[in-house]
Amino acid sequence: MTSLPDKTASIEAAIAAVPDGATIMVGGFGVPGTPFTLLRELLRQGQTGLTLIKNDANETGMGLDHLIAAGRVRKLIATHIGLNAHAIAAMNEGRLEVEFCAQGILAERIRAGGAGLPAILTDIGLDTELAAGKQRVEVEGRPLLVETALRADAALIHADRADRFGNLAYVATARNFNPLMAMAARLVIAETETLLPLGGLPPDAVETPGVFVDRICPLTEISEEYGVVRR
Amino acid sequence: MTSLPDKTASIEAAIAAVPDGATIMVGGFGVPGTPFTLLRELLRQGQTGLTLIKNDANETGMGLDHLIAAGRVRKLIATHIGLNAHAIAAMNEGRLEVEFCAQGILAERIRAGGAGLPAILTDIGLDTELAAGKQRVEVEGRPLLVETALRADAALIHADRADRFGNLAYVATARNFNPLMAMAARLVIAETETLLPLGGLPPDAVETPGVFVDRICPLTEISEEYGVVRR
Amino acid sequence: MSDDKTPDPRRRMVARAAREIAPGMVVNLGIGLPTQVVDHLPAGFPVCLHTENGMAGIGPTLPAAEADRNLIDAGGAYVSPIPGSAYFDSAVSFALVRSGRLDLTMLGAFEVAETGDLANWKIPGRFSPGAGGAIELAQKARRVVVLTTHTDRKGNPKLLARCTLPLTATAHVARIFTDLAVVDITPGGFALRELARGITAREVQEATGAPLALPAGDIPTF
Amino acid sequence: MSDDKTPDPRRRMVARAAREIAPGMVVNLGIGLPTQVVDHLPAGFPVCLHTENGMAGIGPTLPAAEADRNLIDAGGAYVSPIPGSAYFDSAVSFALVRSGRLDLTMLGAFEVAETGDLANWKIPGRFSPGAGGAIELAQKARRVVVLTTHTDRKGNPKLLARCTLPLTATAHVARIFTDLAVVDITPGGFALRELARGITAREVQEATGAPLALPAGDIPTF
Repeated sequence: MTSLPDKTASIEAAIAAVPDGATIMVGGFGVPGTPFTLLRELLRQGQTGLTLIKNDANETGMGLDHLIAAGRVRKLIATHIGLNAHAIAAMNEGRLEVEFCAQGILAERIRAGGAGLPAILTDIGLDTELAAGKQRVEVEGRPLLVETALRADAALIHADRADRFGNLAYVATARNFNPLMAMAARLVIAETETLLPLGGLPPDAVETPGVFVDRICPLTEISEEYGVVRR
Repeated sequence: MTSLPDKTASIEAAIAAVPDGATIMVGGFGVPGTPFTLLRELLRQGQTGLTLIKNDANETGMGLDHLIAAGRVRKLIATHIGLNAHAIAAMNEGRLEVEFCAQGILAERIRAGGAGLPAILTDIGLDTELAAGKQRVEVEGRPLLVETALRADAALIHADRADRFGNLAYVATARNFNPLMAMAARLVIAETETLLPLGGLPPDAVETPGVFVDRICPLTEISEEYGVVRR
Repeated sequence: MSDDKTPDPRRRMVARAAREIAPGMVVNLGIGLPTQVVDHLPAGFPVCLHTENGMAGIGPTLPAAEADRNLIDAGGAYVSPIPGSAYFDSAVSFALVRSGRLDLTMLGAFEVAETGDLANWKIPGRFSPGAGGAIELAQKARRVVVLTTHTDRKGNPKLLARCTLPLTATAHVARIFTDLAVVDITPGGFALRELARGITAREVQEATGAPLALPAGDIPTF
Repeated sequence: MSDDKTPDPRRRMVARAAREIAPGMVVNLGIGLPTQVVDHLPAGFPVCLHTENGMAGIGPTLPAAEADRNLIDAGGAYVSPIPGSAYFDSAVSFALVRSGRLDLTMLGAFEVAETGDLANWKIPGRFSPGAGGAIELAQKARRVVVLTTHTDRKGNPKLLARCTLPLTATAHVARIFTDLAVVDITPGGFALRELARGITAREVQEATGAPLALPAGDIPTF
């Protein structure tokens, strides 16, 4: 009988493999599923010139916002940054390039990257300014947009539970973009609230197969950032 | 607080909504995940001129083979029919039209149908005869094949557990094409080994959201066809 | 709870919109006024509420003290499950929208054109946070209805012959619920269907930036 | 268990192929001879075995009496999980293959060309059951190796200058393990790397349908 390798790593070592100028996918939709601890370490280590791909820019003072405020982010690919006034200001002042996608198309572009598909064809946004500059093709008489796949140098993922091989499970709406991004990067780093031994996650309960995951980092603390936001 | 509707139906009534000439997706890879009871009822009711989409043609004397033997199948879209000599003979004699897809591309075409994407672009099979007759487009200097989405009039799904709203969960390798097909048809009919009350399937354990499912049919018996094949 | 009797015209508009939801529908309620529609459904009403960030079967919104930190809707409100809820990823969430499984979406609007065009995501130079899921909701829900005040804060009409702002989707809005009226988009343009209590057809026409076809006979009120 | 000492050349070929698997790899073993490779890995060897029908981390094959009716590999054998196994759907299964997460696949062959072209799914008029997952495995695994007898049942070479049968993929085979030799595909064509015990380079060349470059010095045996 064969066995499965152990991919546990320290957060420091895992993030140290992310270079300056990297394109990084970051899980999460708002707070749930955002890998706040991995983002903190990225801030601490100082990588810069980054292209980030995330649904949103978190809220001011949280998660992605730290990296934007520190000037580490060259470009952000996102769907909606309305809860982060800093990000909007940085965009308006030209300090941050922002590429907006329709939300489900961002999901599909990432999924296509993870599925080894170079592109998908869609009619979403065909009549909107989001179609500007995109290649069009006609299929069976229908005009369609080519939406190219997204892949990243690294993906930062937040899991609820994981085993040492990197099999991941998420919880509630903290799932969102995480399982898609966890398939679409050369280096997939997942932080997990609970680390289980091999066999601790039943094979039917795995939401991201460990085959896609490179480093699994157990969290020692769930910081305030993960908590309920009191507005 | 709102509630979720009950979609349980008898197998007879569910299958009666499938007309002659329908295009039908059928879950399963070999035995696991094949909806043998729904297929039996389709055989009994006599719908004909069918186009079936399934990974394989089952083995002789099982599942899909009954429909092929009875002359009900006009066309089969599949990846491999090597375990069914009847199907191969019917194909060779021109009694059955067979369209072969690369297995992962069949999965992606079905998924695209379920995801509301008209087509995907891929380089899979570009140098093979499977590319014959398919539209090609160039994206960023790369030649790619257009693989159009598949949708069906009906999908026949086998679930391990389901609740009355149609939330589904599968087991082991009986998952295969089922969750993909369960999103890609106008009428999605799922048979289930166990029917649970609403709330019986935890929201994180749902593999096919009930939103995609139209009829949920509890099985009263697991017939021999579902068993271990002794070769 | 039904609020058809409330004197607040916005509440009456929301209560009227709630009657647009038929039993068994799958519905996405946009951020803002549309989210309030759920408060006007009878208890136990059979409807599956969808939110873009990955949930079908949304239960009651919870105060911070009772909230699950991992369970929000697309607007960031803390919500709860009901028996039969399901969680899924962002790709599945929009698969549902694009593949025709979303029966109805109710959206806010900056502008709606008599052709059914909708602008609700960008005001160049002033407001451009990104469209989020709005484009797919507006383009792919089986039925798209808008909830909006009939005019903006300055009293300018939001129902226009043509939108002036960047579009969310073209020709998909079927019906508009406002504090003054229920207006349908027809091949001939805007058609008045119902009036808010105390409002006249003439007042609605004056607040509308394009011609408004009137029904023959009495106009129902809400 | 290592079978390098067995007198059966096919078993020795399979045992040799097993040494191609490095610790930590994700590997897909094709139906037939390749499946037997797993029997030649040391106990506890760290490798993740993938099967197209939706499993990573394949454990031992089970006899019918112990089998789980819902757990097979792509060849229909009843298999079992190991600690850390995962099940997934057919789309995820090939996402893994196409996106570069499959380090190695070992496939059977009807013909392999000196250019690395592979034909292993169709013999027109005689055998055309469909390619299953072979096209994606052959086109997208990071390393594609072939296990095959050096010649067919009639003694005709299977290693050729050009394939005559419909192709599975072009230019992706890196190495071929046969009952006679280990042969690499190089920019210059076939290159002999190792010989089965008791076989000469000349015998391998005679059984090969294209020129075979010989290494300088002694040729290792297996």
